[in-house]
Amino acid sequence: MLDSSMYKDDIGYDVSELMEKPYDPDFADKNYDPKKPMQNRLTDLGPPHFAQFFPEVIKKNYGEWKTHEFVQPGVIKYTSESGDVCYVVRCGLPRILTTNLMREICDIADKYSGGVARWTTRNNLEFHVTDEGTLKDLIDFLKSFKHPGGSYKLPIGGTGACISNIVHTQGWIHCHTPATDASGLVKSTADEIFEYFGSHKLPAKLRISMACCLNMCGAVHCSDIAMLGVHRKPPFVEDDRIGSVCEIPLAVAACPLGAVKPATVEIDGKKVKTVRVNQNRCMFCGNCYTMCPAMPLADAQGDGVAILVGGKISNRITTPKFSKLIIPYIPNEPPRWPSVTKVVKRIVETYAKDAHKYERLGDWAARIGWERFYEKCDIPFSEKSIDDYRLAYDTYHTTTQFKWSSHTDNL
Amino acid sequence: MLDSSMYKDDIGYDVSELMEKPYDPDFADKNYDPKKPMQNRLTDLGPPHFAQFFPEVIKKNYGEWKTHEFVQPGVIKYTSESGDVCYVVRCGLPRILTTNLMREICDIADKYSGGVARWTTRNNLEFHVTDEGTLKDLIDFLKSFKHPGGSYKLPIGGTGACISNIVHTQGWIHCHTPATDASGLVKSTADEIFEYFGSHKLPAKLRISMACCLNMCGAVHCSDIAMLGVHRKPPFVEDDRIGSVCEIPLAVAACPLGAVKPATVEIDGKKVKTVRVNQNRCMFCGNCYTMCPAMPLADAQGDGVAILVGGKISNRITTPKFSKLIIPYIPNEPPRWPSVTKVVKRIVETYAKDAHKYERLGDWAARIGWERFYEKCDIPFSEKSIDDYRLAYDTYHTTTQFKWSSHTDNL
Amino acid sequence: MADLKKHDTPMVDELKKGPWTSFADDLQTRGDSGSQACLDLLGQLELSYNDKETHWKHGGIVGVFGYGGGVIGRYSDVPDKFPSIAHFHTIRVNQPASKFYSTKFLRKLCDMWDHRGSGVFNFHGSTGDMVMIGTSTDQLEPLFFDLTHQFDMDLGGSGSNLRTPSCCVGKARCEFSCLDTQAICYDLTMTYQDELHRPAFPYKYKFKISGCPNDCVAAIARSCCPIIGTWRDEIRIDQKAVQAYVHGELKPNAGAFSDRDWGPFDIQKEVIDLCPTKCMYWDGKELKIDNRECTRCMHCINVMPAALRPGLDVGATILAGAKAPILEGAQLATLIIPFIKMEYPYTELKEYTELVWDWWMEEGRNRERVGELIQRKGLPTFLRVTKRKPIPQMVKEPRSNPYVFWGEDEVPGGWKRDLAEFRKKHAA
Amino acid sequence: MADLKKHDTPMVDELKKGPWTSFADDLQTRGDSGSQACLDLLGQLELSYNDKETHWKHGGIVGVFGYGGGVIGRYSDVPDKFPSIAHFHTIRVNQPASKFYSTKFLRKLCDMWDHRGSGVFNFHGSTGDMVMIGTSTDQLEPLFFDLTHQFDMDLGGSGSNLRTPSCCVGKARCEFSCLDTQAICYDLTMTYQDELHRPAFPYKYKFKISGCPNDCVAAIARSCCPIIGTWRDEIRIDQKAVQAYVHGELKPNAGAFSDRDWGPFDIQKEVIDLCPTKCMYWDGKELKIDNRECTRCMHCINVMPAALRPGLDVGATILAGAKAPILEGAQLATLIIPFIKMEYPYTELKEYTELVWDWWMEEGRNRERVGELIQRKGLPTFLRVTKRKPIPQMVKEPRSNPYVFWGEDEVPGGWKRDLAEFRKKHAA
Ligand code: SRM
Ligand code: SRM
Ligand code: SRM
Ligand code: SRM
Ligand code: SF4
Ligand code: SF4
Ligand code: SF4
Ligand code: SF4
Ligand code: SF4
Ligand code: SF4
Ligand code: SF4
Ligand code: SF4
Repeated sequence: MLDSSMYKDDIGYDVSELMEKPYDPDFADKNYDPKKPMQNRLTDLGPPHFAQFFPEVIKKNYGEWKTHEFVQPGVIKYTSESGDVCYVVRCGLPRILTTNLMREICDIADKYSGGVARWTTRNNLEFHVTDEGTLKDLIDFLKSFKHPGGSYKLPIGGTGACISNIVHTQGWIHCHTPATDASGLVKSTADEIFEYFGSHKLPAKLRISMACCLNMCGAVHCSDIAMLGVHRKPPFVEDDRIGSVCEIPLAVAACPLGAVKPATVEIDGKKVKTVRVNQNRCMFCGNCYTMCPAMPLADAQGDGVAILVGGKISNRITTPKFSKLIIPYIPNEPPRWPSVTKVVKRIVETYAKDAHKYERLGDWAARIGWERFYEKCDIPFSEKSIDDYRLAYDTYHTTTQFKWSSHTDNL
Repeated sequence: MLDSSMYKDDIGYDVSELMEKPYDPDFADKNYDPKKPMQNRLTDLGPPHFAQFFPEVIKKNYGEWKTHEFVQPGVIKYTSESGDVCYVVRCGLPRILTTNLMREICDIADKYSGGVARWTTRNNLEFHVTDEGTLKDLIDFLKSFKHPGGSYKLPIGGTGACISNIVHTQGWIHCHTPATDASGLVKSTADEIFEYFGSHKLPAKLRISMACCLNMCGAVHCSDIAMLGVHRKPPFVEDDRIGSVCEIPLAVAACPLGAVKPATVEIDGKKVKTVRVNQNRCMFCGNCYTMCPAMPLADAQGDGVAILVGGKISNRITTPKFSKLIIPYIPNEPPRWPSVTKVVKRIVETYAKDAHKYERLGDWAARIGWERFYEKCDIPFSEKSIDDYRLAYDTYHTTTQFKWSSHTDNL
Repeated sequence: MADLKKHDTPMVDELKKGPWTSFADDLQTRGDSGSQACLDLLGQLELSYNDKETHWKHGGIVGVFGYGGGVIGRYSDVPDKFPSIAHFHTIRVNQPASKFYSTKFLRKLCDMWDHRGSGVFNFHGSTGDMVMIGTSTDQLEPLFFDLTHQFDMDLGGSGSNLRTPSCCVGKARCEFSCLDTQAICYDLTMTYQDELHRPAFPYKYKFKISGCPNDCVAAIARSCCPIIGTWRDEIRIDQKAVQAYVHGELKPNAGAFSDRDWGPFDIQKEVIDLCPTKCMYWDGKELKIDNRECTRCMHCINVMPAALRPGLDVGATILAGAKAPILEGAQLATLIIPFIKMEYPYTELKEYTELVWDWWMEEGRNRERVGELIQRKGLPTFLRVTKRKPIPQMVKEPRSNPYVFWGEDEVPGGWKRDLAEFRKKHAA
Repeated sequence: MADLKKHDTPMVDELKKGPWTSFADDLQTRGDSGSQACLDLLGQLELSYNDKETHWKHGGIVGVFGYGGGVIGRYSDVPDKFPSIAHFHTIRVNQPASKFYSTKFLRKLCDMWDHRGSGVFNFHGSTGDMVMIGTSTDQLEPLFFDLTHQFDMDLGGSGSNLRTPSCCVGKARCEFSCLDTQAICYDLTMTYQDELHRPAFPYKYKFKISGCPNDCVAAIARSCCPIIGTWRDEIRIDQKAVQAYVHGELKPNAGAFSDRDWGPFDIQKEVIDLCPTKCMYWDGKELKIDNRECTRCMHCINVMPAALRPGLDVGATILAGAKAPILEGAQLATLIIPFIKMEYPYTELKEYTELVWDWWMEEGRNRERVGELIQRKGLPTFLRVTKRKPIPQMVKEPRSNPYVFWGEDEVPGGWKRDLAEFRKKHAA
């Protein structure tokens, strides 16, 4: 059913020959001449064609799949019109991984899944097998495949009514703008809700995401539960440096609230162009710092984590939704962020107990009412959860319909 | 149950003595001296106390009413805890009425309802009677009480699942900013949907409102169906007059889109301060004219009527809702506005046929989907119905959930 | 009488036809019986029907001594053709709460209005006033004198002041009412006479009072301060009457659907399933309500008024800031106080109101409604100035953007930072 | 190996505990087996855990010749303490669509990355790239040379250009897919190599492709141009299989709820009643769907995948403008093209795309996303420039404000008016 013949001339259509050759560490040094960068240069190749990496059963049954079934949490059985069957074993994986673990993954794939591994859109790893015997062996193997510290290297799960892999961003391990760490916070949270990764006991899928700053590299803005790194101090300005490392007009234009204004100061008797920040107008978005390295915001006391809930992506039953900010700030508590993980777990458990089957977290909250959500999850309501940005009015309650709750009990 | 004793000293607490005295046309001329305006002056009296006008049965049963029942369209029977009964006969009335009709109303009230008449919040008239015989006589009388042209002076209806009185504004009969007439358009529409005023055959209450300009003096912005006078030409500027009749800074500030800018022109060799309108930015709201008489917008070719639907006020089942603009413009066609009344009737009839019991028009449209609403009501969809004002984004469709309709049939 | 000048009004005459009560016929009759103003009004309307444009000038400023509102100036822009309506000002007269009138009062009013004006009413204006349209400037003071001395009446609001409060019929007749709507309306009107008559606000301010969430005076859409009745305890249930509905002895919704065959009443479908919170249960014998989950939408009570009634611990929900579109777009009012006991002299409400006014007079721009100011400054600011604790009931849902403002005092260490210290840890 | 410098990392070590796969343990193991970069990375992370601040400098601009993206510069701000990660740049490598890999490829990639970088991956980045974190500036050109010559691979996007497109697993494995998601992803990536590698846009632009409305690649939240599979005809029903679900022979939702006792499957409650459009009917024997009312939400199909399948007349719904919050607040994508056939070479989609780009490059401000430009200029303008007919499917509901813009050509007589004529009719 898949016709890729029109791409035959693409250089990446078939890379099998290349892959047979081992990596040559000297190749570039021998063939690349920095003085003549265009010599022998290949550009705009694009990625290799996907189909060549498909397992055989997928090549054969592409577009012919008929149905699927979860054999157990983490294991999906696909059946084709042709009668062919393909089992998928899904495993958790941290996005940050080394060549060590990658090579081990290759070993497993070679042994059990025909030399193919796949990553999902949430950074889980998938092995495809076609017979039940291999399936069982693979599962058995993975159950005992552990890091020295005792954690499962490749925990099985992430299917059905579960919490799948927590998608996240770079954090202190690699980015320059984070207000919190990503990998550490996510590992801590995943440990806390681990039982929900490898089981099918939630009312629906529950997606947790994490982003380390307001840039939100991911779908944090539409997740059932999101952890978001937030700054709370305005940028300071390095007058002596800004002129040489930033374009001042760009720094000024960067601020969505116009809080950054050009200014001139005297340094050692010399007039120097710089900017000033109207701190009362700043909402700590960090966009000025993105544009200008001389305006850092990061601050141990200011930074921390906000919690958002109730977003979703799928169009199933209800339409996609934004996550809503329910806790504006929790301090950073490395390495285990206990306050964050505790509240996340509480939300998950309250939802698990209270929601209807098929009901996503945000739909549950909307059905019971947000006053009831706060009450049930025992989360204090903060003024900061009341919108006061551009489309704020649309979130105000313009009805007499509301529920009595702990918030009104002592009026 | 009603204790008004604290208002005993208010001058309006009991006006009965005053009402016994006939109106003295010479009183003011005799007692008011324009040169001494403060002499004998009474100010800040406020309105008379309401309770003194209540019919006896209401005075007695205030706060004790137990239940009600519609004896027939336009007639409500209220029963009190005390066992007392009060029948209300509700009649349509144009808001614009003369002392002639008013005196006739008084005659009727004197004869049938103990000398009391009441107006509802939608400008209907109500007579209160306590026995069935009088009730019957009153109804019989009203059925034959007609204007020379044949219209019912006081048509009975406006209760239950009906179209009650069309609330409206001043129009060409009295206001300075209208883009259409009020009374004529409303009379024409009321004639067209007359059968729904005196019957209980709709799925729910259906409220029609009318406002003659974007000031929307009424609840047009939250009505099941609204007719709204709209301008479509930018104001022109009377350079020779503006300086003397307007405060130029106020005219400039009036424009929500900043389309009005101060300007200077030469008239007869003299430099004159005036304003200029950036016509491409104007959205014809008329606010500049409200502030400045030298910037008229009214124009026979430009003005007309927009139709909005789907608003509501009550908190019943669903929360209050804004009306949505579904037809941006229909030309003014006095005296009968056939294009407007035709489409209003079509919407009413489609709704009547299709909606569920208890379902308001806007809830129906939301349930079937707006694409289906347009299709069923046979109304062409206009680009102008897509919001592009401040909170526009919140009305965009951010899902793959939509229905196939006539709009997609020929994609 | 003999010199009545009739105009040829073929288009307006069309409006005498049809079943709905004809304002044109009424005006005509009044004109024929002696009012030149009515005839001229019809004539000018005919001209507007020809021109498709209004023939009223932009209103001039007229009024009565010491008041800043209550009268709207109005002049014809074709006074030569229609001299008797050359001046045609509007008088807004403050109606009695919920609009019951004795015929004695009405007749006397007619006498005065025929004497001092056109004899044409607008009964009532959208805000709620008894509106009299059509008099001349020289009649204004005598008319006001008449009103106050011969009627104990007063003008209503116009301009940048408190507007005439209005209310639903409430306990006078309606079994649903959780408030003495008229009493509240009267008391607010009397308490704030000064604010009503002497413009001191940035723009208009409106109170409207509905006895229950059906909101028959459309407060939530049209007033800066909707006061809407509600209850805190349990919906009262008469189980026998419920049975009577179920067995067809009582008509659902008091007979509001009588002219169509909707089939026999089905309590499950028509009540239980339509309850927005699904907090009702029916086992064929007994109706149960989980009142803590009820949002008091009134649906079940509306459908079975003889069986269900609001609770007894009643009060009001206070919202803020409804308005028509000009300038920023229309607003429905936002929930501010979920529940407030409404007992004379309504001190809590008045304290709240005065906080709102103080802030608005301080911060509001010229012609900026309270609702717009709340939008511009943000609901959190409004809550701070009115000393209300933020609670989730105020929002449909929590914010989805992460753009939170923090105050310097909320963040440990404040906003002073030591650049040198920072750079010691972090090379640039 | 002998000179590996280990850091004391008590806090990071805590993250080796617990059941979830530990990145710290993996880094440690790799470090212990010879990578100083991994050890330094752990050391710097420990320092961040102490300081609660990042220790990466603001990224400098680095790259490979002729490309404007694909590499993100990164430098430690404590290079003296952690010299092996002083430079620690990111390479974004364009992944094969839907992310299947042969172990041959992966092993070879490991060889290269151990040789030319830190040996640390981010597999995959949020956009979809194979991300390799940690190399120095001098390695960039050789690395690119290796990638192209030894792998036939190329860099992904970064900067103001097209970003690496990505897609769900689609027809490769999923029976719901209405699109050849990978084929579309591949074709767009290949067609727009220039746009991907050479920044010419005001800001980033993202394509994501999901085979059905479940949207497993989160296109609707994260891409400027979500391409989401749908169908125009009827949901295919296997009535026998429906019976099998009803009788408990097949597990609802393919067994996705297996670890909890939700009671026996109830088709009425779990499917019919949850259908958002209530367009399904079940009489105990046959399942019927009124397909014209169906919004293809996927719920019924998800619950009974062995009985229900999307139709056969398949294509895509195209939306526009999703993005993260910076600057104007997050956006979900707006529906623009309800249905488009998706057949090679996807001409209609490409024509549309190029209209979007042309307009955006003309009108967009620096760092203004397409979604923000649509908000700023209004959806009607966007429809005009992309030549799409406005249809009600594009909006949740029609506008509620009356602030309509009319063009001069739309209004008879235009905007020239004759003041003198006007005043002849209307005295001032
Ligand atoms: C493998 C993957 C696609 C890929 O290209 O990688 C995938 C695969 C499947 N998805 Fe998905 N989805 C995948 C990410 C997503 C995402 C995106 C995300 O999470 O970032 C979504 C949107 C989530 C959201 O709404 O927030 C998603 C929403 C769904 C849904 C709708 C669930 C709902 O209740 O709203 C279904 C239907 C269902 O679960 O019955 C679905 C169904 C499926 C099915 C059953 C489709 C099929 O027949 O193959 C697959 C197995 C589901 C399972 O594991 O429970 N898939 N699915 C992704 C696995 C991610 C992971 O490792 O956890
Ligand atoms: C007389 C009046 C109050 C007054 O102070 O004047 C009134 C009186 C009653 N209303 Fe009302 N409503 C009155 C204006 C309103 C308005 C305001 C408006 O239309 O401008 C509304 C809000 C309309 C909206 O939502 O757009 C209103 C929404 C209701 C509702 C909710 C209806 C719904 O389905 O949403 C009920 C409940 C019902 O009808 O079952 C109700 C119920 C009632 C009851 C049954 C209350 C009672 O027990 O007395 C009264 C008779 C209803 C009837 O005639 O069907 N009343 N009612 C008003 C009559 C207006 C008229 O002449 O037509
Ligand atoms: C008479 C009345 C209409 C009617 O036919 O009933 C009326 C008539 C006028 N209104 Fe109004 N408004 C009337 C109730 C309303 C209402 C309804 C209400 O109060 O419940 C509203 C909408 C609710 C609100 O306040 O938002 C209303 C919203 C406006 C606005 C827009 C205000 C805004 O903030 O958006 C204006 C414009 C202005 O104030 O400049 C306005 C302005 C006017 C002016 C003064 C015209 C002007 O541009 O200055 C009109 C005078 C006409 C005349 O010839 O007398 N009128 N006006 C109503 C007052 C009668 C009364 O006192 O009972
Ligand atoms: C690597 C990655 C995060 C990750 O851990 O996976 C990433 C990392 C960065 N993103 Fe991102 N973004 C990444 C996917 C995203 C996504 C998700 C997506 O593409 O699906 C988003 C949200 C969707 C969207 O485009 O709106 C995203 C929204 C942003 C934004 C905000 C853009 C906006 O319009 O709101 C910025 C700010 C900027 O561009 O200046 C940003 C900026 C950045 C920068 C370049 C930091 C900066 O301020 O310049 C980060 C570089 C970190 C580093 O050290 O490499 N990143 N970024 C993702 C790219 C990997 C890949 O190519 O696969
Ligand atoms: S979310 Fe912010 S801090 Fe995290 S990777 Fe993206 S840009 Fe960097
Ligand atoms: S952090 Fe954001 S709001 Fe604050 S100054 Fe910088 S750009 Fe402006
Ligand atoms: S809606 Fe406009 S034209 Fe009509 S009465 Fe009000 S202000 Fe005048
Ligand atoms: S009509 Fe409105 S938009 Fe146009 S110039 Fe006047 S105030 Fe501005
Ligand atoms: S608002 Fe409530 S209390 Fe007032 S009249 Fe209407 S139904 Fe009765
Ligand atoms: S008042 Fe409304 S929410 Fe409360 S029980 Fe009745 S129907 Fe349900
Ligand atoms: S988006 Fe649809 S087609 Fe693609 S993997 Fe998910 S369920 Fe399958
Ligand atoms: S796909 Fe969704 S809308 Fe369509 S029939 Fe199934 S459940 Fe209903």
